[in-house]
Amino acid sequence: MTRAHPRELGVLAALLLLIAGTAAANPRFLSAQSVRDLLLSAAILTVLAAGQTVVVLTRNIDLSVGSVLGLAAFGTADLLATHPGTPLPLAALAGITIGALCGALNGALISYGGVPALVITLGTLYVLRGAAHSWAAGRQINAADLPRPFLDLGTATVLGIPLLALLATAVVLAVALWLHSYRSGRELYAIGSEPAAAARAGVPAGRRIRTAFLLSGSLAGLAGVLYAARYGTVDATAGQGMELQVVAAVVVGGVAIFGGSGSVTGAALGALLLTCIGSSLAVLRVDPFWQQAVVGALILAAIGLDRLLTTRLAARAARTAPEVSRAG
Amino acid sequence: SGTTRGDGDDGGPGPGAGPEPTAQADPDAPLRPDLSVAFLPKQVNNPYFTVARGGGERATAEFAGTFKEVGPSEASASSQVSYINTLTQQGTDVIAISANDPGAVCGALNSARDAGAVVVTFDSDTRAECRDLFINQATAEDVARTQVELIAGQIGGAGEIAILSATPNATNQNTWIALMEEELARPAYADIEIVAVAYGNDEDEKSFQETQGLLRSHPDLAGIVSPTTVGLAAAARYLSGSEYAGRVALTGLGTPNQLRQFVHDGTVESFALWNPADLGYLAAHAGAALASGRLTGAEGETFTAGDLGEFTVGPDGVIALGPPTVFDAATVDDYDF
Amino acid sequence: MPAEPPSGRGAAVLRRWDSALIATLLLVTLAAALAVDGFATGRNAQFLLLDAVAIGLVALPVTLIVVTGEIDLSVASTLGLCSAVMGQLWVSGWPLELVVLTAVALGALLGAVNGLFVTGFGLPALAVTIGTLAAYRGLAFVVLGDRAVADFPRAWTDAVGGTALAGAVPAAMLVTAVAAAGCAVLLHATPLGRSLFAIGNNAEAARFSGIAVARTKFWLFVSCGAVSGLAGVFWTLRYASARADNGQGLELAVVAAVLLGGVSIFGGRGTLAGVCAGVLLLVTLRNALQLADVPADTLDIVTGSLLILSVLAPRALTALRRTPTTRT
Amino acid sequence: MPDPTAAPPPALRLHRVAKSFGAVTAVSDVSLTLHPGRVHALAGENGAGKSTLVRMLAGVHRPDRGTLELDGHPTVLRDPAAARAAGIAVIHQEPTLFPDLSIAENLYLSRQPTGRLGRIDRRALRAATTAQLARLGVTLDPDRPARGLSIADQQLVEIARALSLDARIFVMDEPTAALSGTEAARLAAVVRGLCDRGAAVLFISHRFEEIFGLAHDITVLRDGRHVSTDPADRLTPDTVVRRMVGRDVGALYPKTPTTPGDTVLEVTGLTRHGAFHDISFSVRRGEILALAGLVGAGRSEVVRAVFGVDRYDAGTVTVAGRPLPAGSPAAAMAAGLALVPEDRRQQGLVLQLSVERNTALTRLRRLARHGLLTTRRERADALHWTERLRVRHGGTHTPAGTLSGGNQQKIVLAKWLATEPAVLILDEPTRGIDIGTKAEVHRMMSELAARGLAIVMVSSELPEVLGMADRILVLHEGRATATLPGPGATAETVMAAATGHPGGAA
Ligand SMILES: Nc1ncnc2c1ncn2[C@@H]1O[C@H](COP(=O)(O)OP(=O)(O)OP(=O)(O)O)[C@@H](O)[C@H]1O
Ligand SMILES: Nc1ncnc2c1ncn2[C@@H]1O[C@H](COP(=O)(O)OP(=O)(O)OP(=O)(O)O)[C@@H](O)[C@H]1O
Ligand SMILES: [Mg+2]
Ligand SMILES: [Mg+2]
Repeated sequence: MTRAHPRELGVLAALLLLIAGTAAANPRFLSAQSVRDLLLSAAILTVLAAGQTVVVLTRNIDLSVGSVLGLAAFGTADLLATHPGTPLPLAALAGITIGALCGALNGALISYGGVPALVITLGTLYVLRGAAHSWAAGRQINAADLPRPFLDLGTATVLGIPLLALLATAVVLAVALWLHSYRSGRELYAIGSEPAAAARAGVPAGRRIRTAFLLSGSLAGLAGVLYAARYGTVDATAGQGMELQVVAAVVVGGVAIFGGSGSVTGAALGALLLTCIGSSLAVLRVDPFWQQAVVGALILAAIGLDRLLTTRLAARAARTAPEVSRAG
Repeated sequence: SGTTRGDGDDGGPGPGAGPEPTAQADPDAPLRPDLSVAFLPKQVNNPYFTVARGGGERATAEFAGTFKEVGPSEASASSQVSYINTLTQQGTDVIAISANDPGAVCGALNSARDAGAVVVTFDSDTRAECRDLFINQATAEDVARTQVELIAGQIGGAGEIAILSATPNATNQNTWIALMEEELARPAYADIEIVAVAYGNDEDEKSFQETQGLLRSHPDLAGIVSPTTVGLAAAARYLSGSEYAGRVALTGLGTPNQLRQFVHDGTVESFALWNPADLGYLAAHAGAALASGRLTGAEGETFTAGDLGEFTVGPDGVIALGPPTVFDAATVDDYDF
Repeated sequence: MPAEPPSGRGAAVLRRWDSALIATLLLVTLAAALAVDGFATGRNAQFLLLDAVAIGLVALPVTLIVVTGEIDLSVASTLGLCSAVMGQLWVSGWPLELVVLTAVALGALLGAVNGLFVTGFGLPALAVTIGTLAAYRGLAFVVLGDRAVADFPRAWTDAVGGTALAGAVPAAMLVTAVAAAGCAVLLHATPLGRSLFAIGNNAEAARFSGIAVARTKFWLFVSCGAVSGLAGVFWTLRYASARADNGQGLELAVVAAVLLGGVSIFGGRGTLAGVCAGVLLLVTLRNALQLADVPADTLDIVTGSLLILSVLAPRALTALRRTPTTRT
Repeated sequence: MPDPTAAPPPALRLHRVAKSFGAVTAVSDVSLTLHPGRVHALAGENGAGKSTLVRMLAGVHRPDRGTLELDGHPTVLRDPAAARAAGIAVIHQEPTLFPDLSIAENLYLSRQPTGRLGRIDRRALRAATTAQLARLGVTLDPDRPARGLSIADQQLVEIARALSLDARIFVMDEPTAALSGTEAARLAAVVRGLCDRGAAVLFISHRFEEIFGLAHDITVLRDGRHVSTDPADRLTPDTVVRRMVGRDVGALYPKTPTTPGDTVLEVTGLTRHGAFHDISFSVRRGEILALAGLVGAGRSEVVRAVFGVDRYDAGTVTVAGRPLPAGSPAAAMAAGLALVPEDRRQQGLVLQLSVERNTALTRLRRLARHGLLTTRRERADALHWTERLRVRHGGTHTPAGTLSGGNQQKIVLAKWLATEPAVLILDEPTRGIDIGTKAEVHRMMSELAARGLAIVMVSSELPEVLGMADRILVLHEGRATATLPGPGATAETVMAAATGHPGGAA
C-alpha cells in the first residue's frame, strides 16, 4: 500500500542506466530536441500501456489493442479526410468511440461468457484487423488529406513539452489516482489477486472487468487518434504488432502478468524504457542487424534486474525484521 | 521445391528455366480469350500494390480476361506459397507475383507452370528459372542515379548525407544503396559523403527514431535519402515538425499522395518514383502475351502493352518499365497515386 | 448466479469439446469437398497437409507447456534462428547431416535459455519469451542478414516435400502424426503427463507431492526449443530457402491452434486430440476459403471468430446443461 | 435462558431447504432458526452438509428448494453482496484472502474509509484494522500483504473481516479449526460479546468443548438431513456424537505404548533466518514426536524445511543415518519421508483434479505399468484408500475440490499413507476432521507407530498433543524452548514453554 514499490524502482534504475550509458557515448542524446522526441515517441505506447495495466491487474489481458488502434486511427483519418470540416474534438471523440466500442465488445464477451481474455482478444485481434482492412480496402490516408491543425497536434508543444506527452502523462496520472485511491480501483486489484475471494466479498467483478476493457479500448482509440495526428500517413496496418510491445512495456514495468499487483506508473516507465531502448540504439548507431537482438536482450535484462532488486529488497527486509514479528 | 513434384519434373528441361512454352514466339498470334489473370502481391491491402492492382485490372479489361488479386495479409514467402498452390489448383492462366523471397516460392511457381500457368514477376523478382518474365519497375542503375542527382542538387553538391532504408534485408534496397555508393564515387560527387545507413524497417515509429538518431549522431548532416515510401513519408513528417526543417534536405522514393503536403511546405524539394499502376498494367499485358504465345520470354522479342507502347525483352527475361519519374512542387499535383 | 471461475468442471466438457471439434472438422471438410472446386483432390490434400506440418509440429510441445500453465512465444523466432544458422553452416561447407543436427541442438539450447530464465530466475514465461522472441529473431538477422541460402541439395528438399505410404501422405506429415501420437500417450497416459496436469493446476501442491516442478518445466522448454529447431529444418528444406525471417508470426498461429484445441491458457486442462483437430481445422478452413477466393481480410475475421467461438461454445453448452459447479 | 415463546421473532429462519450438486445431494430438507442473542451450533460429520448450508446463507449457493426468512420476511439472497447487505457476516471454512492486498484492505475491501472526493483515507483504514485485529489479540502489521500468511493467520484475518462488518447475523464455519486454544478462547469471548449486543450466531466446529462452552442450541445434521435441534444444556457430547455418527465412536487418543526402535530421522541445528533457529530433534521407529507451540511459532516451517519444500540456511537432516539433500521433496520421499501439509487446498491437493488423480500423485511411477498409467488402476487404488478412510465423495472421478473440507483432508492423508513411509510428518492432521474420523486417524497413527513408523506431528490442539505424543518439542518464536516426555506433560507445562516461560519444566 503505502510502501515504496521496489518494482518501480527496478525499472527506473534500468531506465536511468540506459540513459546515462547512451548520453555518455553521445551527449546530444540529452539535448532538448532529443528529450522532446523521446517523450513524443513514448506517448502513444504509454497511453496503451495505461489501459493495458488496468486490464492486466484484473488477471486479464487485451491483445487486441494494436488492432483497435489501427481501426480508430484509420477511422479518424478517414473521417477527417472525407469531411474536412469536422471539428477536431468531434473527430477525436469518434476515434475514442470506436475504441470504446471495441473495448465494450471484448469486455462483454469475456465477462458474460466467463472465458479467458487471452483467447477472446486474440480472436478480436484478428477480427478487428480484418475489419480495418476491409474498410480501408487498400487505401491510405496521407498528410495532405488531413487538416493542418490536426497534424499540428502531433508536433505541438506547450512550454517546450510535446502536447502528446502531456496528454499521456495526464492519462497516467488519472488512472494512477483511480487505481490507488478509489474503492473501485482497489477492487480491480482484488479481482486479479484472487477472483474467488472477490466473488465472496461481493465485488461486482463482471462490471469491473467490463470497465477495465472499456477503458483499455477507449485508450487504444485515443492512441489511434494520436497515431493519426503524429504520423499523418495512415492505412489499415497502423499499430500492427503493437500488442506485444504494450504487453512487454507493462510486464517490464513490473505489473504482474497474472494480476493483482503493479502500478500504472511502473507500466509508463516500462513504456518509456522500451522507447528509450529504440532511440538509444538509433543514436548509438548499433549495427542494424544487431538491433533487434539487443532489444530482446535488454528486455530480458530489464525484467531480470527488476526481479533481482525485488528479491534483494525482500531478503533485506526479512533479515532486518525481528525474528518473528508477532507474539501470541 | 517443397510441393508435390513428379509429373512435370521428369520431362522438364535442365537448369536455367522451367518448362518453356514450346517453339517460337508468334507476335501475331491472337490473344487468348477468357484469360484468367491473378495478381499475387507481397501483401494485399498495401497501398502501393493497390495502385499496381488498378493497372492490372485495367489491362485485363482491355483484353477481356478475368482478373483477381489474392495474397496474404502479411508479407511472407511461406504464405505466398500457399496462395500459389491455390492458384495452381484453380488452373489460373497468368500469375503475376511480387515475390517475398527469390527462392522460397520457386518450387510452387514451377508446379504452377507445370500445370500450365505463365508466371510474370513484377516489383520484386524470383530466381530467373522459376518465372517467364520479370517486369522491372526501373533498373537499379536508373534508381540510384536519380537519387544521387536529386540529393546532390538539393544540398548544393557538397556535404554529409545519410540513407534511411527499409529493412536491412531488403534486397532491392541494398542493391540501390550499393549502386548509389558507386555513383557517388565519381569525381563529380567528390564532396559528398555517405556517413550512415539507417533502417526504419518500413515502420513509422522506427523510421522516426532512426531519423532522429541520424540527426543526433551527425550534427553536420546535409541531407537524407530514403529510397522507401514509408521511410520517406516518416522522415518528411518528422523533419517538418522539428527544428531541422529546411536545414536538412530530404529526397527518395515516395508516392505523390504521401508527399504532396511536404513538397508544398518545403520539407521535400523533389523526389522520384515510377508509376505503380503502369507497372501492374505492363505485368498483366506481358502475362497475356506470354499465355497467348506472342512472347516466349527470349531476349530481343518485342510486344505492345496497350497504351504504354512497345517493350523489348532484355537479357534474363527482364522488361524494364523505364526511368523513374521525378516529382516536384510544379508536378506533384498532376498525379494521384 | 455468483460468478465462480470456470475451474474443474473440466474433463467431461473437455471431452465433449474434443468430439465437437473433430465433428466440426469433418463437417468443414465435407462441406468444402462439396462446395469448393479443387478442394477434394489428392494434390490439394497434400498441399493442405504440408501446410499443417510446421504449425502441428510446434503446437505439440507448446501444448505441453501451456498445460503446465506457462507459455512459449519464442517458438517462431527459434525456428527462424535455427533456419538462419542452418543456411550459414551449409554455405560454409558443413555436411548437411551435421547441419541438421546442429540446428536441432541449437533449438534445444535456445529453449534451455528460456527455461533457465523461467525456472531458474522465476520470471514470468510470457515476459521472458516476448524478450527472446525479439532476441532470437534479431540473432537470426545477425547470422544471415539479408541473404537467403537456397542451394540445398535436391535430394533433401524433395524428401521433405515428398510422400510416403505409396504417395498418399506427405512424409513430413507422417512424421508429425507419429510425433503427435507419441505426445498424446505422454500427456494422457504416463506419470510425466499426470504431473504436467498437476503442475498446471496447482504447482505448489505438485511440489509438495514430490514432483520436480522447476526441472520438469525446464526440460519442457528445452524440448520445445528442439522441436522448433526441427521445424526450422523442415521449413528451410520445404521452401529450399534459409532466411532470417522464416516463420515470422507463426507463434500466434500456433497459440491460436492450441487454444482452439481446447487447452486452457491458465494451465491444467487440455487434450492432444483437441489440439490436432484445432490445427487441422485452422489449416483446412484457410485452404478451403483460399480456394473459394475469399479475401485475406475475411480469412482473418473467420480465424478470429473461430477462436472466440471455441471458448464461448463449451461455456454455452455447460450453461445449457447446468452441470454442478466447483466450489473455490 | 430466555423463554422462546416470549422471544422476539427469529433473526433468520431456514425452512426445509435442499441443495444438490448433480447426483450428490448435499442438503435435503433442513430447517434452522437463529435467534438474536443466541449462539446456535451446527454439528455433523464431514460432508454432512454444514458448509453447504453456510454457503446458502452467504448467497454463494441458491437453495434448490425451501425458503429463507429474515426477521420474518421471506428473502432471496441472490449473491454474496445481497447477503452482506442483509446483515449476514460469514466466516467461511476455507479462508480466501487477496494475497496481493494488504491485511487492511483484505478487511475493508469496498468499505474503506474515505475522505475528500471519495478518496481512500489510508490512515483511518490502518487504524481501523489495528483495532479489529486487537479485538482478537492479534498484532499483525496491517500493511503487510496477505501472501505468505500461515493458515492460522489467514483464518484470523478472515474472522476479523467478518467481525468488522456491522452485521446482525454471524455465520462461522469452523473458525477455530486452525487456531490453538489461546486464539480460540479469545474468539469465544468476542462471540459472547456479539451475543450480548443482540447478534445471532451460527457456529460450526468439530471440537465439542467449544460447542458446549459457547452454544445455546445445538442442531445435528447427518447425510444432509436434519436430525435434531435441542438446547445445549439438555445434551451431552456423547448423545451428540451418537446422533451425528449414528453409532458409538471409539476412544479418542487410543495411544498404545510402544518400545521405540532405532533413530530414523535426525535433525540438527536447523536454521532459517527469520523463521526458526537452531532446531534439533530426533525421532525413533515407533515413536510419535509432537511439535507444539502457539500459532506462528514456526512449527510448519520446520517440517516443511525437513521435507525439502522450503530451503534452510543451516543445519542437517539425516534419515536412517544418511544425510538428506536440502530442497528436494523427491529425495525426501525416496528416503521414506512423507509430509501431510497443513494447507490442504494450496499444498495438499490439486482441487481441480479428480480424487483418483490426487491419491495417485505421490506414487505415479509405482502405479505405472511399462511406464503407462491407466485410469482404471488409479481408480482401483483410490477406491481402496477412500474406503479405508471412509471418505464421502460422489465418485473418485469427481474433482477433489467438490469434497467437503474434512473429506479433502482425508484424501491428503490417503495419498501420503499410500506411500508407505518410514517417517510420517503430519502437520495439523485432524484439522477440520469430524470426531468419528478423528478417532479413526488417531487409531491409525497408533497402529502405524506400533508397526515401526516414526511419526512427527504438528498440532495446535493441546489434547491431541498430550494424548498422542511420546515426546513433545515445544517451539516459541522459532526456537525450541522445551522437550517434554509425552505421558508426564500437562497442558500447563506445554503452555508455559509455548509462551516462552519454560519454568522448571525443561
Ligand atoms: N460444489 C460442489 N459440487 C459437488 N459436490 C459438492 C459441492 N459442494 C459440496 N458438495 C458435496 O456436498 C456434501 C456436503 O458438503 P459440505 O461441505 O457441506 O460438508 P460439511 O458438513 O461442511 O463437511 P466438513 O465438516 O468436512 O466441512 C459433500 O458430500 C460434498 O462432496
Ligand atoms: N518476519 C515476519 N513477520 C511477520 N510474520 C511472520 C514473520 N515470519 C514469520 N511470520 C509468520 O509466522 C508464521 C510462522 O510459521 P508457521 O506457519 O510455521 O507457524 P506454526 O507454528 O506452524 O503455526 P501455524 O499453526 O500457524 O501453522 C509464518 O507462516 C508467517 O506467517
Ligand atoms: Mg465444511
Ligand atoms: Mg502450522
